[in-house]
Amino acid sequence: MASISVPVGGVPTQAAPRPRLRASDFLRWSVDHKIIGVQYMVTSFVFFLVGGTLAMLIRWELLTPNLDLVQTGSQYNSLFSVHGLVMIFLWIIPMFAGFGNYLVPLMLGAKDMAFPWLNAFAFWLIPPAGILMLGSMLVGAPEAGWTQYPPLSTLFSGDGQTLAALAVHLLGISSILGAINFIVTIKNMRPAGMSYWQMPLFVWAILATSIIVVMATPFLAGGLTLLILDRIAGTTFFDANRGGDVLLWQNVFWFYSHPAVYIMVLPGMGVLSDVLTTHSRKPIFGYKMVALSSLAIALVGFTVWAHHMFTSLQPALRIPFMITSMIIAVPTGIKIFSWLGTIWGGKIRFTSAMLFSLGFLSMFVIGGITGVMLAMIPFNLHVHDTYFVVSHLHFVLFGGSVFAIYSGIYHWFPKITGRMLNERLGRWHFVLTYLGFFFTFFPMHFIGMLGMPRRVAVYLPEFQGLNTIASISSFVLGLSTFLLVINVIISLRNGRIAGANPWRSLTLEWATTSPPPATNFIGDPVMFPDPYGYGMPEAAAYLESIDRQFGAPARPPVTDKPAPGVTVVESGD
Amino acid sequence: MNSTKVGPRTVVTLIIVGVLLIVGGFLISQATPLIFPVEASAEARQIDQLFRIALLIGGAIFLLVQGLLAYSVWRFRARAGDLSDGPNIHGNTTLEIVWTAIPAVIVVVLTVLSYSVWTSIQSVKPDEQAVEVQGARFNWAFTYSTPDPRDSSKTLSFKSTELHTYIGRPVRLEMRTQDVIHSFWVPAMRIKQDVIPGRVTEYRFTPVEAAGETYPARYPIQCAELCGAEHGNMIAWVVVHQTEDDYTAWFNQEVDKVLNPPADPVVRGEGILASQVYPCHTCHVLNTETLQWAGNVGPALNGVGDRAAGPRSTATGLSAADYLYQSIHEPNAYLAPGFGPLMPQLNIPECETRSIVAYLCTLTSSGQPACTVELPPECGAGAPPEATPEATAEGTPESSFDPSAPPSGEGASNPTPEATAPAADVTAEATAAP
Amino acid sequence: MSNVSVYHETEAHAAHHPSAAERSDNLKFATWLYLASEVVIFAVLIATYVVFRLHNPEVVAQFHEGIQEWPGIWLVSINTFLLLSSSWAMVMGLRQIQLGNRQGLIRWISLTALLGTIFVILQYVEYTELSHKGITLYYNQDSTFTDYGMRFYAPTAFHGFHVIVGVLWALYVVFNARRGRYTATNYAGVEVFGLYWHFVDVVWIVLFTLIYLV
Amino acid sequence: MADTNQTPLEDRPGSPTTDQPLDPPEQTEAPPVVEGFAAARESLAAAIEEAAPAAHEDQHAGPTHYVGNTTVLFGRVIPLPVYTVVFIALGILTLFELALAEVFPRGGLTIPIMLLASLTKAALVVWFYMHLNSDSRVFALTLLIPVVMVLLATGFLMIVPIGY
Repeated sequence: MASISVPVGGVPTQAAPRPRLRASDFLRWSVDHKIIGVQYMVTSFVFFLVGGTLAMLIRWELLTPNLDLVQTGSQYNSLFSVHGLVMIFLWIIPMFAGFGNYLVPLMLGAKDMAFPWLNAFAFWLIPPAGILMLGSMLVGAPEAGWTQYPPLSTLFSGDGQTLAALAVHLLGISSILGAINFIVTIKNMRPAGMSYWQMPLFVWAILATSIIVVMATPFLAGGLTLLILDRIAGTTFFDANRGGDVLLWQNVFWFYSHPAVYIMVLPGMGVLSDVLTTHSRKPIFGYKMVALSSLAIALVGFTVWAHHMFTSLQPALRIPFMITSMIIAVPTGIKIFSWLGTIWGGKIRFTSAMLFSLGFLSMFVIGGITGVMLAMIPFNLHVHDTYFVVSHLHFVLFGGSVFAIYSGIYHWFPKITGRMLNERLGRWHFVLTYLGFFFTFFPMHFIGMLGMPRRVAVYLPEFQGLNTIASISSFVLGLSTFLLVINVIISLRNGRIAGANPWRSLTLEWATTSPPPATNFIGDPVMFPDPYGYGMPEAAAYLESIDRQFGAPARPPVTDKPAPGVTVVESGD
Repeated sequence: MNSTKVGPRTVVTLIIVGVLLIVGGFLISQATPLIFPVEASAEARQIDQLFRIALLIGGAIFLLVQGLLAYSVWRFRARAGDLSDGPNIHGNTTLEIVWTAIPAVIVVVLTVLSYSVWTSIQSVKPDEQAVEVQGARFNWAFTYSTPDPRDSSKTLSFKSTELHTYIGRPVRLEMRTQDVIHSFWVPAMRIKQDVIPGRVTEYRFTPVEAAGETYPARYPIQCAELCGAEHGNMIAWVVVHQTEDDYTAWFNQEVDKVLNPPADPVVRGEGILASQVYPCHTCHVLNTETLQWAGNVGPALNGVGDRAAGPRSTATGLSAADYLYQSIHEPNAYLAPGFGPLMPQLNIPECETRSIVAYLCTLTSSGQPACTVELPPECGAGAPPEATPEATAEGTPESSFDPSAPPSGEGASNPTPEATAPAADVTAEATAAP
Repeated sequence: MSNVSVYHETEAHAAHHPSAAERSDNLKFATWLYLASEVVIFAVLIATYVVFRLHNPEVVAQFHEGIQEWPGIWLVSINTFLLLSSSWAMVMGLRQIQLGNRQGLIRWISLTALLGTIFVILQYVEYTELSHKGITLYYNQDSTFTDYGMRFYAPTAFHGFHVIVGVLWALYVVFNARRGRYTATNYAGVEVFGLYWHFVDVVWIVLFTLIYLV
Repeated sequence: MADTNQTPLEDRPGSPTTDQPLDPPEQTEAPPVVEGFAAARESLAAAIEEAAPAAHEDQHAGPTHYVGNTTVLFGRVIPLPVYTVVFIALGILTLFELALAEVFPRGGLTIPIMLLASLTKAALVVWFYMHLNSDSRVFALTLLIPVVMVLLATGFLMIVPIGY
């Protein structure tokens, strides 16, 4: 396996000075988008570990059909409620906001976001919201799930529900502010000469995501306002016995939360588009279709919300949502086949970033197929709110988003820190994550179809076998995360010097030192006209000039790859 | 894209791959018996068939994508030392149109199939057996109605914690909830419907004979919508009898119980609680010999007689019996210290409430009843059944019930009917359902 | 390596100073995006009202009859005119600064803030009046308007909150104007406040018709 | 199919690569790569020139059209103090609505007319006071998309019967 084919030459690797940042720079208010980006990423990763711990507790409880780890069903309910809320609102969404913050201005050759102060403000809403969210478990179980369906959430759940709702409210405001910033930056801060069709696909994905955030998140804000009023001000918007309507919440909530699924997965698809092209040394296949399918998904995503309500919506109203939900499979399919077209015929380097992207492709397809199945009303009637759905959403959000995040971390870590992550550890991380993930969640399809509802702490004994497999695999999955943590800690100090452009990528964020200086670029950045122009003669020259100006990567250790200069040219047929 | 022209070799390759994919998808789709519970309803057969088609297509797509991925990874891996780039290919319009069109066609096919199955399973069937379902935290109760054997202008109904039916009889459930959203799901029937506060929802299925099943067959009913702490324990059972006669036998037995309740209100009340048709046991602890409940949302009920006669009576100014009665009928009028207003209005009929109060009065440490309750005459001997304002909307499904069947007055000195109308005021509007 | 040598000096003076025009365009676009999300929040609150109006026309009719007897409708009409006038004052102020007249700007925006303040005060008076009639935010079992109040107060009070924010923002604009921060070519701050204020006005135009008239 | 699609890369002689090892420093003057880079820079410069005027065209430049008592409508300068005229129109429409609601008896069309009047008022404010008539069309789009969306969503909520 040719791991990283980074070129080495006689160019001094430390040619350009790299800014020195101390840890304390990341602990205080800063308006530099790069620092904010790292703040986002580290904060959300901490919450990922918290959410992951909760997940481990959930799986531990489910090892046996009875209550054993937790004392009461309420405790179990608050475990998975907070697990869901943390993973969605404090991990995936802010993590991608972090990637966006770090990368969008760099990819556009801008010096910063359009509104640096607003950017910092949006970030600093997250830590208090996170504290509120975790605190909610202490003051009284928020036991209504992340969907917070009333009347369970309004009349029965503990006081923690109010705190959790407030936390989500804050996080919603944070992501709206962030999204406004992204849209303005992308529209107005592109360098002269970069048209929309020359933006990297990650930027396209962030644009589509931000449009969804601006239009959809306020639905949640409005709904949560009513929910909080119901809990603390004596209103009865969602109390059917006193003039309210419980389906109002479901409609408003899913009007946000279905698009929110795309908020969580579109940036991942953007990461994938960039990683796959770079590491298979081939242009993205069908650039415009990939970019436009993001927008199509964003648009159609607004019309499918009620497929989460196939068992509660009035029967006659279910059909249109089946149709739109089916339609949305088409742009998703375009993306998957375009990615396959991209790697087909390329020169695939099996770097850790690439492995996770390939893992995304292979796992996301399963989530996509079960997604289409779930859109079929008759089948949905059987598996709605069962472990089948749990499995589906984890294939999309873990097999999709989290694999993309891992891939992005391996891909952009050199840019952010100036050092490479350890590839050997990275490969172990991938193998354990891939297997642990698959064997945790794939059996859940069967558990669900056989008759186990989701969100239960006790279940019929016949499901124990499959649940045990899932739980044990989930512990492997949980432990695999620490390989990344260890890798990051080791590599920060001892990682190989990355140089400006270790992956020899053509997008603009690599055309500067690693990490970039405070103003991102030295003088005006020089853009390569085609961000995915791999295989063009000019590209080689462009990449070489980057290495010359900003520093080439250090020579990899001999054990990690074949000796340089030994060229095994493939003979073809 | 390895050949310059679409020659015969390419066509043959494509055909072989296509056939392999379809065969693979078919093999995958044959695994369904392993991953589904028994097919116990006509709807289950249709849905499983639809799922097998979806799994065939999905399996083929799965094999296609994973196959392409595996092949690319193996075939296009960069060989050691090969530092060159891939070809500068930006796309291929034909190919892009193809992979947009094929998924589009597939989803159209699946939509049409789903639509036809959907219209079929939710259509109104002839001669449906109507049963009312009451969901409450955390149990299910089923109410059967039938003409009163002594006065056919009136309706007699009884509650059960099991849903009884028999093979071939279409069932229509009218579902209501007393508190939060529940979801009625019988995995063996493949159908699920939420039970929503403020609404009446419907659930239809037709039990069919399943191979290798022994009858009467029991299938679990799960609550599939998170409803609180005991959500996972909210399980009831569908009992499918093999023949109508078996079913009628069960039904008559239940009617008998209604016609001949125990004369002693204490015994009667204990029986009502033990049957668990009301969800008392999910929230209140009652550790006596016969009733092993475990719940801790509400106050414990052992020793409740002492407390009713003592501190509660002082606090509310009511007699012990009146206090207990109020606690059941207006649960939030006085809250026992340390508990919130969580108890729903259970709409327990008068006679049953009084019987329960009578039983609760006996739960004292000394064993001496803290209070006694006299059942009013209409619950007692020889009185005509309570008038029920409206008959069941769907008429009487139980044509087999013989109104002249003599009540077997076993152990009951006062064989008096106790006609209940638990939801008489809502039965009429249930017909408004589409 | 010549580029490397310029590295430090570039960094030293390269703090990004976008031109006034760029800043104005960024600010305006961001404000429009923010307003787009406000549209959605208000829509949720208004939708709860509209759906209620559709299913319980008799309660709303009763409310309409009620406010004809109480000073209600005239109070609200005065309020509506106040808000319309304040919007007019706002654009007149913007025109003044476009013409380079800073004193004019201060006068008009102060008028805007004043009108907004009176609006809030009158709305408070109206709320007091209505709560005496049994229209309360909480579910009121003792009134015929059991669950009408919450649907009435949620959108109107949320709007009132926006007016209060707008008044504070207007005062901030006046403060900035006195410090000479706006000129005939640099008035993005005023314009952006204007967008917000007019939006609040538009919401009231819709609310007034939907709640008090229809 | 384009030609480039057909040829497997490894079969193409002299296929350009981006992964070729950098030459050692003493050979950096190797002409082909530098020429390639120069070509890239040139095309970039051309692109910049092409796009530059358009990029800053719709920027804000000085006072808008509403100076003094004239306004520009459809490209013509008209002696019309548009802000004040709009204000008067808003007042008249409000009075009209009030009259419909409170003075005249309610008829079949009263409600649609009032809604229409309020929509007109909103449009007047948005169009003239919020300068959508002269500002970027993107702003109009930014407003229009969520408005259409929430109208559809509200419409959906309105057709769902209560207590089906």
